[in-house]
Amino acid sequence: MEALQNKAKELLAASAVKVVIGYGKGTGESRRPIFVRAAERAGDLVVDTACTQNLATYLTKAEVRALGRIAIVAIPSTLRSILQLAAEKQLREENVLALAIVDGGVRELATFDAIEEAVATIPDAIGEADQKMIDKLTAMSVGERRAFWADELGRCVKCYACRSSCPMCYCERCTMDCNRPQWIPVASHAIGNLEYHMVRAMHLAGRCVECGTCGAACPVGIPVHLLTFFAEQTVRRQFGQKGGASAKLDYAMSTFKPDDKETFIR
Amino acid sequence: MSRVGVFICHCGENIAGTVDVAAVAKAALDMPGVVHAVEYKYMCSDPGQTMLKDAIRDKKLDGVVVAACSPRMHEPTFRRTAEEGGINPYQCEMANLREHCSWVHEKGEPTTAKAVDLVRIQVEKVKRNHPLKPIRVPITKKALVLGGGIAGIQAALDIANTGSPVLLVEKSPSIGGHMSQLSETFPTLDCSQCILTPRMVEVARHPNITLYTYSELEKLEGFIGNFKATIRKKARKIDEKLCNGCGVCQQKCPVKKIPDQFNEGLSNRAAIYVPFPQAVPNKPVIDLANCTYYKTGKCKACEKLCPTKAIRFDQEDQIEVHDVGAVVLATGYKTMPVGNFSEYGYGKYKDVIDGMKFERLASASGPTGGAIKRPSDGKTPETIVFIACAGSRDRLKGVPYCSKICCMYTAKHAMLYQHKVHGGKATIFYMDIRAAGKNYDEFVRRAVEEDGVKYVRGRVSRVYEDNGQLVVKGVDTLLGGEQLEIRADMVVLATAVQAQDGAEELAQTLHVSYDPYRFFAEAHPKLRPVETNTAGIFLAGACQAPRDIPETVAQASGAAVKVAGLFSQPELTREPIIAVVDRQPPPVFSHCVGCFLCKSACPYQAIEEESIKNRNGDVLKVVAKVNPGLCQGCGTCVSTCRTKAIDLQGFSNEQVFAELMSI
Amino acid sequence: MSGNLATMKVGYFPGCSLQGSSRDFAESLHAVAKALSIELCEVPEWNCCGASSGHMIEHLVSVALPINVLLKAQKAGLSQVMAPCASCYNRLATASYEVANSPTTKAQVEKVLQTTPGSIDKLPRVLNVVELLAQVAGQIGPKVAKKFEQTVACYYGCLLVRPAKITGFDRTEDPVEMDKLVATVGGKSIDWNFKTECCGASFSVARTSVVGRLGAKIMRDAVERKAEAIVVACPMCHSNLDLRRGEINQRLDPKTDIPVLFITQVIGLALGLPEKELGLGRHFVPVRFPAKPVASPAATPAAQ
Amino acid sequence: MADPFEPKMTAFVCNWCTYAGADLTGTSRIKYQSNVRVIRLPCTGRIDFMLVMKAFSRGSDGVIISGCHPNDCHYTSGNYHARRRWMVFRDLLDFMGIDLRRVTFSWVSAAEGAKWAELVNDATNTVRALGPYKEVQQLAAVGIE
Repeated sequence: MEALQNKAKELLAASAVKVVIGYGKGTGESRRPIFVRAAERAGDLVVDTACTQNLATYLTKAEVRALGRIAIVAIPSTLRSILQLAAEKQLREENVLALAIVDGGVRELATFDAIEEAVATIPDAIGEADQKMIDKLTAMSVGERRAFWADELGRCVKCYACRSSCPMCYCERCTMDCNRPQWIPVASHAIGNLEYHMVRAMHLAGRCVECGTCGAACPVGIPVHLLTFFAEQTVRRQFGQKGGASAKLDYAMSTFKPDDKETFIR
Repeated sequence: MSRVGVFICHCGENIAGTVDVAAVAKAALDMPGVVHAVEYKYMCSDPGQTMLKDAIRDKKLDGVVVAACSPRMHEPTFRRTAEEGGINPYQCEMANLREHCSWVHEKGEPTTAKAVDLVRIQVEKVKRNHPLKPIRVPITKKALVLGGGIAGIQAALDIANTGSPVLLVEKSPSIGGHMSQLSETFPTLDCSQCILTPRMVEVARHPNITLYTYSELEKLEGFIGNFKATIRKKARKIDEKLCNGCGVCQQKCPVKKIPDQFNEGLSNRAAIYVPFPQAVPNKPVIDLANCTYYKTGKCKACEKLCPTKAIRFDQEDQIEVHDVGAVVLATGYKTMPVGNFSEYGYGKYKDVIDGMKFERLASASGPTGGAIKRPSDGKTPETIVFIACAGSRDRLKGVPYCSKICCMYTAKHAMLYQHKVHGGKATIFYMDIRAAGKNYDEFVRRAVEEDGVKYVRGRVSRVYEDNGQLVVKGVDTLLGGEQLEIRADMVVLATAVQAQDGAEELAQTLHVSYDPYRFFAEAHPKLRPVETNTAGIFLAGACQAPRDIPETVAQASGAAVKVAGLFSQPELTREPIIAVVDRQPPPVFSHCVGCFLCKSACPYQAIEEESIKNRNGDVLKVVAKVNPGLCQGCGTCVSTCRTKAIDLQGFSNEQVFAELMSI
Repeated sequence: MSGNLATMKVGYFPGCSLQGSSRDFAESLHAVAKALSIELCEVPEWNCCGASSGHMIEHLVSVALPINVLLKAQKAGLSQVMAPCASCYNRLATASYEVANSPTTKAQVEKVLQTTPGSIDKLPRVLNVVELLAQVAGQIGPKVAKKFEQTVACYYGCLLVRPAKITGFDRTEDPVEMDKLVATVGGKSIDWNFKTECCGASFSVARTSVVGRLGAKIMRDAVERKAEAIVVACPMCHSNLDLRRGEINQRLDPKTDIPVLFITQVIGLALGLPEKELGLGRHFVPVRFPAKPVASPAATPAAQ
Repeated sequence: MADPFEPKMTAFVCNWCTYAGADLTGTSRIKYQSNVRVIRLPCTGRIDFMLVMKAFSRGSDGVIISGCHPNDCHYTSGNYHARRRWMVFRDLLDFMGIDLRRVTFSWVSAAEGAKWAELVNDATNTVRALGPYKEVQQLAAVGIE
């Protein structure tokens, strides 16, 4: 923790970066994102197991960009986000410095190559509980799954917290906001919610960095992240590609192999 | 509010016999936006079209739905009519009441109901159509021909003779291809080189043809009328201008023991060589792999002895980029490699050879001066066995298709053998004799009846050596499946015809499709045999499928005519069915966020990056932009775009969505 | 493949010949398996594979019989079943191929075998003996006690490799797997013409003259090319070339007395297993090899 | 509900292979069930996955999606991209509880008129047997647009 605070202080003092995006104390044990812009505030930075939100979301925000070079406290999923954003031309190498949290210590990753190396060592595994849930769902009958989601998504109020918290949902105009045609009804209602979450999952298939921040952000506790996790796993299973592995674009859904193996097309 | 007119065609009884057209017209009138709906016996007839034009004027229509046959049939017709009627042609849509309704369903209420739906779908679509202008693109009236075999030669000459310049690219040091290796040709037995070499010379002399031998196409960018071809001229290590082809260099070259590809390894050549005496151009090339100088740094004998001082050891490959408007693929074929025939001892026994080797043996310009001598000991074979379908029509170890030319050339080989070796015994093992073609069957009959070639219908299971003598073990299925063992001095395999090595890579470079056997795919098996699915790229000869010389030449001329036809137009017009990236007023500029996932999805590299700058020139935003010349309108980008910033003219999100919502 | 596994468990389908005419094959197989710590689990209550007469007479029977065997193996939890007899191997492989590729046949078989538990969809893989040995070739090399320094002709016959689409094993027209095994144990195999020729198979009993004619060609070529023994992996090939040597020799001049060994016997010898365990005594043509010039003992010290 | 249930089938097809194939079905006068409504697009690559979902929301009981065989795509690779999209979308539909028996994917070439008829009949029969897609239609019933 000191290591990080010192590093942040040093960077800001030398104005090597204009802002350090990191975690600070939130209410109770929770942690919230903070934007440290002055060396003397570096002490506010906190690192512990409660730091789970993927801060990469802020990298693409215009107001944050405007500040200049950014240092960001990075958990594994944040690193993957950075690579994916880079691959999608949303991030320039010179504008971002990752402060990766590795076993308590902090590692400065200034180049995408460095980040790629770091990411390569991260196993493709999601939280045990989530994996269990996905397995449970896949084991269900299709009817049971429908019921499960109907019940879950029935609670969705279309607040779009999942969308706003997702580092990959940086589009200025989302399909949801498109009204010519009105693909998805604006109001929150059963079929519209199903469609909305289907669109999210499809748009994140092959791009999801599996941070689960969307699920954590949901005010009514819908496990929406399971959808994107599942989509991402499907892509990995079928094409061996994954989101956030490289700063060079390797997007499963815009590439193909003539011998992609499928079993259902007659 | 749009004013749509609906015109329902009876197509005689074809539609009206099954669909209640009056009911459809009545229903159409109730559709929002429809102000006019009529039915008529033949909409495509003159009165029908006039009726449509008049209605557009009188009823002030801004959209038209013609409910008749398939749009793939008459869409152009009615769009033209609509234009003559005074509206934009792309404000006209067709509902397919015939192929998709009256012809495939029984007469009755459900069928009429479907017809109404089909009309409604198009009404909803046409209401959202926008006036579109066909795209005009210029044409570079210069052709690129790939491959200098008879196909490429013919195509190049025909195009050049129409007055357009041609670049003829051949990867080997001389043009001529397989045909230049052949001895005599069926069914006339005229000498292959005698008829080919004049053409080769004509190519070399033709003012409109630029010859690129020992060269390869490296890259092809662009689109019909506007390709950019990158050609690599490999270094011959010779100054072609100075070299007069005297041949001293190859006589004096110390390295002489290199298997001669042109003679299929039946003779040797030097490290600096002209592939064959009639080569065009008649200029040598240094084989770097075998040249002493390039191996040891010493020698340079050729340089010392060259009377015109044409040797250039320091010569580098040259890269040239040319604009061309059309491409003819004439890259030919190869025969199946030896590895596949261990049971025939190919590669194991010297005297088991393939058809090409036999051609060289039988050729007057070949290593034996046309005498049939077996490779092992130069002895004249008294008995010879030909095995047809070595690899062809063999699903297990070869290719499932028929190589087409083998029946004929095997008959020719046997015939030549009988002519050259009096009293020799030639036997041919065959599956079927496929001699369809002008004078072909007569030719085969001649082999049997006049030259006494023995045809045995059956397969050969094995060729083995029994103290120095080849034994061919097969079966005669016409003699009650009796097993035969023929002791032969020489065995010739009619090996299968296969796609050229690297055909797949080339197809990918050119974005043309190819079949599972890596032969290039024609646009339509019957009606567009010399075109590929990629506009502006045409096919000639055996790169498309096994072909004999007459067919190859005919196809080459066909391809040439296609090119000439293309070049005869002042410019190209293309359907404006293309993708567009939206543009918005500042500060948005475009809904595109510039992730460029569409770019990697586009099959045509049609998506470019556009930087939107302010007047000081600083970049405000980088967004996608579609090159209308390159875009072919598949719409893959549209369904890849998360922000729905790209849309496809003519099949826009709004149109398709409305169609869907109308049912 | 599983070359480096400590012990490997393989289903074992003896078939009739391994218990009768080719006991020596069985004995050598078990001895070698033991030495290579391969556990051969005999398929419980196995039945006839349907070879010889079976598949000539009734197609359904010829498929149902082997499938029944494979289902039993499946029930016993075996993922691979090795059938030493080439004929059994071929029947088992053919049957699996047919049920996998013809829904109608599959349906018929399921009907007749409804009493046998198990699912036809995931039957155990069928192996022949050469395939199995090739899998463990890695362990054979190190275990060689006494190089098998003979020049042999590897004779595959027809059933091991044909039809290729079914056996999918080795190179149909010019197989090499046995030659490789011989090489691993220090032997030399000749390049010859009759690797996959017909030996007369079941005519062994019915039409010995045919066997004599076909066998003679095979033996002649092998001998002319200096083979000191024939190596086989099929009981029929063995009986025809060994048991019927009399008929064969009637057509040979000079006559030949080179032995015919099962590949398992060759490997057994190399592993230094006692001849008795390898059943070498059961051959009609005694297993004798021309004496090799012994490397002079002087050579060894001189080397140091 | 006296009259028997007739499923509403929506088909999304590409212009160059399947639409042409369906034309051939017509020219060869091969009959098939009239439930299907075809929406023509240039290429399977253009078939937005949302259209499939929307078809169900709009009350389709079954959906057919068809284009050019691999290698035959008029646009060289649109169908390959489509295939990938389907491979993921189909799994996702299943994961979200959509009954895959109601979604039929196929390659029908311009020469396969008979196959198109067979495809439509099979899909229609399957869906007819399954009955109306109440589960989704109920969701949709809640005030759309």
